Amino acid sequence: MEKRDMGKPVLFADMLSSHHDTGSNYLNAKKGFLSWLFTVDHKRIGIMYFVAISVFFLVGGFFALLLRAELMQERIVNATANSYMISADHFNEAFTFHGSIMVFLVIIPSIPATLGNFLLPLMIGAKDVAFPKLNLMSFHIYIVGAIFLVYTIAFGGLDTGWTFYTPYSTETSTSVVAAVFGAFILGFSSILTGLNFIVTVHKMRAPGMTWVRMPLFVWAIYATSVIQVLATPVLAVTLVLVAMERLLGIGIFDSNLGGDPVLFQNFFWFYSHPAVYIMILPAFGVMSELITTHSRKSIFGYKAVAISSIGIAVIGFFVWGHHMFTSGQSALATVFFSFLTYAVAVPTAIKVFSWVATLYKGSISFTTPMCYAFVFLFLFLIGGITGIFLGAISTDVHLHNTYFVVAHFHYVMMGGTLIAWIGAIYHWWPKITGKKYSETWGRISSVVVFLGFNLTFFPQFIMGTRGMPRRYYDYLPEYYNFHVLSTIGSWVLAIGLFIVLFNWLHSIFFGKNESSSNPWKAKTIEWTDTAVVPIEHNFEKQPISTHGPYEFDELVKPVKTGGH
Amino acid sequence: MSETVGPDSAAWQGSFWLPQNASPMTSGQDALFYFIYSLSVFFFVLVVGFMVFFAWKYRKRKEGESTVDIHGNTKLEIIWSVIPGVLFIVIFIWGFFDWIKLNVVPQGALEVRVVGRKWDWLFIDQKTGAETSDLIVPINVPVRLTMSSADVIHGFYIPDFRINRDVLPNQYTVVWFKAEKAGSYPILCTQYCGTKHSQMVRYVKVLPKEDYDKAMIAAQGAGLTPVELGKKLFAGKGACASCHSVTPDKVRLVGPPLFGTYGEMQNVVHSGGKKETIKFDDNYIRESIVDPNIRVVVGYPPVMPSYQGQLNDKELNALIEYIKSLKK
Amino acid sequence: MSAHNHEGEHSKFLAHHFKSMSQQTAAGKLGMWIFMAQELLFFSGLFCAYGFMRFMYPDMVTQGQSSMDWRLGGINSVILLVSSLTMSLCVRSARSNNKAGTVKFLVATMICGLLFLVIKGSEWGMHFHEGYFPGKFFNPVAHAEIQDPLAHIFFGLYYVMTGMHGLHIVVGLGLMTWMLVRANRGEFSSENYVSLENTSLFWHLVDIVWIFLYPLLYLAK
Amino acid sequence: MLKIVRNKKRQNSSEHSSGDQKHSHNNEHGLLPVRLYVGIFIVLLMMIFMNIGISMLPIPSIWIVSLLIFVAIIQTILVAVFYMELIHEDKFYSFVFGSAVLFMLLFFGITLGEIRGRDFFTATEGVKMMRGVDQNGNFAPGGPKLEKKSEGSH
Repeated sequence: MEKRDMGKPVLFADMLSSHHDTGSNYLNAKKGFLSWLFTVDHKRIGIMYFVAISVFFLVGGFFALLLRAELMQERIVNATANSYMISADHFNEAFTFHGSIMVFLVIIPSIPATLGNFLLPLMIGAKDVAFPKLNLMSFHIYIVGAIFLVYTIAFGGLDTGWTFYTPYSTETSTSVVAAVFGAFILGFSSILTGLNFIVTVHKMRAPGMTWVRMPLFVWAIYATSVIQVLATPVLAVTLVLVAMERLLGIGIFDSNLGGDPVLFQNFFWFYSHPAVYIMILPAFGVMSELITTHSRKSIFGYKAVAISSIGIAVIGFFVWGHHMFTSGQSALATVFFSFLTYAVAVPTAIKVFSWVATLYKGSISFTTPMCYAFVFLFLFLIGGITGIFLGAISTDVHLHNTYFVVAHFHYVMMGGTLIAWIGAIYHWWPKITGKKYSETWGRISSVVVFLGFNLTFFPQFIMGTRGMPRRYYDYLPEYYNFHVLSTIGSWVLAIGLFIVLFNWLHSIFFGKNESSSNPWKAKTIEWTDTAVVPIEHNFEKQPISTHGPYEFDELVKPVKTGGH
Repeated sequence: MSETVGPDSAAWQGSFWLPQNASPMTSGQDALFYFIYSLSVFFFVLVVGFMVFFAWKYRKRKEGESTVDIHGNTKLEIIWSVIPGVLFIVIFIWGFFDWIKLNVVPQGALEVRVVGRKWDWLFIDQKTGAETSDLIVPINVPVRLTMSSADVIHGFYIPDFRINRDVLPNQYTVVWFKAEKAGSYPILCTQYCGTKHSQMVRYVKVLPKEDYDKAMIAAQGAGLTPVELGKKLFAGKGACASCHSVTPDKVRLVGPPLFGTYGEMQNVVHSGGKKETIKFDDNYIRESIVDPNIRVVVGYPPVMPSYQGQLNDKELNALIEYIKSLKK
Repeated sequence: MSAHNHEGEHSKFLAHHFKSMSQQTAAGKLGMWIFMAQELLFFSGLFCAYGFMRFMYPDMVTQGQSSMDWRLGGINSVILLVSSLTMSLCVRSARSNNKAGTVKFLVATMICGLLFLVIKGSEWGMHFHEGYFPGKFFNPVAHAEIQDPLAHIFFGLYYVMTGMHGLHIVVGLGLMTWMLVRANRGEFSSENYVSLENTSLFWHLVDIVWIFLYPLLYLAK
Repeated sequence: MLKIVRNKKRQNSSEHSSGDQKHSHNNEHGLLPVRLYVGIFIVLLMMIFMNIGISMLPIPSIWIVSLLIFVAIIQTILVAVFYMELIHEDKFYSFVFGSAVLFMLLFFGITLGEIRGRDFFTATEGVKMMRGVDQNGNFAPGGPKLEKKSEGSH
């Protein structure tokens, strides 16, 4: 399972810069592998994150396909542990591997680390993030933690799921302490990136760029960083206590030694629910950028969308108990958490309505990023609405820990953050690589991903409400047809994602050079004030922010007939 | 693992979304489920409709065409914040009242204690003391389950009764239901608990009153010969069947197969690591049940839990007799 | 310190991506304060575990605390307080360009830190002597006064909390040795003092954590 | 709290700095006088001994703990405001520190509050420390016994 992403950037950079004739830019400013490994340029670090995250996404995706293939097998009556394609323990390892890689290595750093790193300084007119060396250290911590986690799960056979619930995690013989240490290291990379971004946004904005003139992507990354800084340490201390539990047996979480497993769930979900907002808030930021640029319209209700990012970040800390409605948690807490879960749903609804309202009277061009924006809106809407079922405490009793929850979080996380990540990479591709990607293949991939996604996860909603529990490798016969549908869907989804990958690779190696420095004619600084491919210090002269981020040339004052 | 596979792929009785509703007292949530479902479909169609309509109507006709500079409309924004807010509060309150009903056990409910252990369930009827692996309950009588786990967290879930609660090792959790439709309904484990988490499937058998009484007497194992009692313990209370196979083909599970091994020579490894070959006799069986990891058969992991204090002598002898009877 | 004029405010400590020293200092301080927030939440997990243990086993905790010597804890508190004072005075002298004062107070703070570790180590030694090992290694010797098997939870958490706190003291001492090296090179002045001030912020946070640890572990009978 | 302290500080630092001729003009905020540091040191020292005194009082332990924590909070504020120079720093740093403390208290409040309320509906459901449970649902011999409370609650 060794990862050879290190070699990739060298090939990738030489290929890019050799084709480029427009003088020195951040890609060809320095040559060679070490210039990449020890760069403090936030753009290069962003690209390295992008390559690492794509590789881990492929590895995690492979395990997802493995799980789906196993679940498609015809049911064997009275099956023993290894009567199916892969044995029960291997299935448990596979879903733990899929879960841990996708959560810790792919989706938490996906948009903040790749696009946040690349775009934040560019969008606020800064030369670099506040602490460039710290930024590089975060990347190195991420790579060390990632290799450590991948190695321990692959060879240690971790089978506790990405949630490490005690007392199973304190008594299983698999490599829990090592995996917990890997996740602990990764936590630091997340904290330090968050810290870096908060200081950058506060202290290094271009002159004239007040808070209400910042692009909404910066608002979203700022809210995400606040959560990263305030929530991840609690995960760190939880993981330390689990490691102490196994090594010294201190008896805080392990019930055989007098601890309380529900206390562990409280500690764990205090981090993990804000973590899902770390995952989705950057996607909201990307959506605000994509929808406004490609429909040539200023965002509908800038203040509402910006404040709702901060609102989600703050209320997100009060709702973690809805992961534990049926876990023997106290009744008062259950009612409190259910009410606040609905409180956090309101700002999310405001955001979605604002995006759709932004489309009104716009001039919408169906470029690939815009196709992915529509796919995001569709899938995230289903994901958000199914969250309402899980928020009401009485319907949640029937739906908790079933495939309904699996489908819900895949719709929100994969349908939301991953689709937004792909759309964002497409949107900023000309600025990152200076290359053109093929629009037709981009659009085809968005359609195939959309169809594959729905075919994979919608049957899981039906299975879930019919009572199919999670993390099962052998199930009752009445769910068989849905599993077959879902597995076929997962193949279509895999094909779609490979089309995206080939599109990007093709564009890097054989794509034509991008000629204009602002192909989408956006109005944010990273497009207007930089070269086709930004120079190493981003801007020749310090940009001055004079107007809001979304005042497009085509905008014209509405006629004074009381039109709203 | 339940030998009785239960009704295999009986036709699906239940609506498109939800399974049949065999305990209406606790599964009042179907009404709320369909209320939320109809709201969801409405809002989904509304928003996607607007999206598609706007996307089509305001698609780009020519390069650089002018668009209206709208920065927002507070009236509209207030409307679309208040409406979801009010709807959410309605759903929350409705869910809250249903949930209260789910948790308050009516008086005079039948008391059953549930013990979840690694990869099997055990139901102990408090009135008769009968121990069964499948939950046998009379029809139209509220049953209260006080649940606790013997090792890790399990999840007690009966989809057809809409009840689902984690079973914790360090505290009791209580669910109740009142079955109003005879039949056999699957019990599933919803909290990941290890290798055979997906094979902890047992069945709730809802019987008319008199069949229930008959079954209870049979379940108490009164008047069983030691071998029969041993067989019942092996599959039921001791949950030995989940790790040791008793079939002639000696299939290898988590623990060593027991068919025809009585009296054979077995090489075992001491906890200290010293290897030895001993006779598989009464003392070794008794010692392996009470303190299993002292001498483990070579090639098997020392994971067998100790039954010390849980099986009295009568039951131990019954088990030994049963293992002795396992030969051609 | 080189007399710098206003227009060429390009002192040799200014990083390329900052416009002015004040922006760099402000960024450094804000970064450290956010790191302090993160540290606070890290320790909050341990205090919450302590709260859980105290709620579940009140009598066992009081019995466990009977073995804690509040006098040693008190001395440690005073030592850490003195080190906080000297650390603040060190930053103050650095910002009034008094290099000798900076070095003097820095050394004093480090001595207090080492003294704290020595006393803490001796306390741990005392507990080990009594056989109060953490968690599953807990087997009190015959004459030990605490025989309750559940007391291993108190000692397990005691070692984790004071161990984590001790680890932060060691990290603080490491930071201060690095500061000492830079102070000797005369890098700190009223203009470039932010890394020294960040070290002092870290040290004060470690002191604040002990301000809460001491009453909760030693005094709360 | 901060405002009062700041005004008090402004008068004494103004007459102080007028006395102290050497103006280092470029740093953003004046230096606190050494006497203030030593004064705060003595106050904090007093508080440590006050804490030790409190722990000796014959009052119920819940009161002792809350008094101790109250004194510790005062000590924390003093250290944060004076030693960590929050007094004349940009107010945003106090906001960052304050929000971290707020989230810490939120974490405590809900988690510890949740543990108390578990037996809200049925008395047996409460958290009773039981080691592994045996076949009859009683806990294994090694563990503390579940006290026989009345089963039938409301």
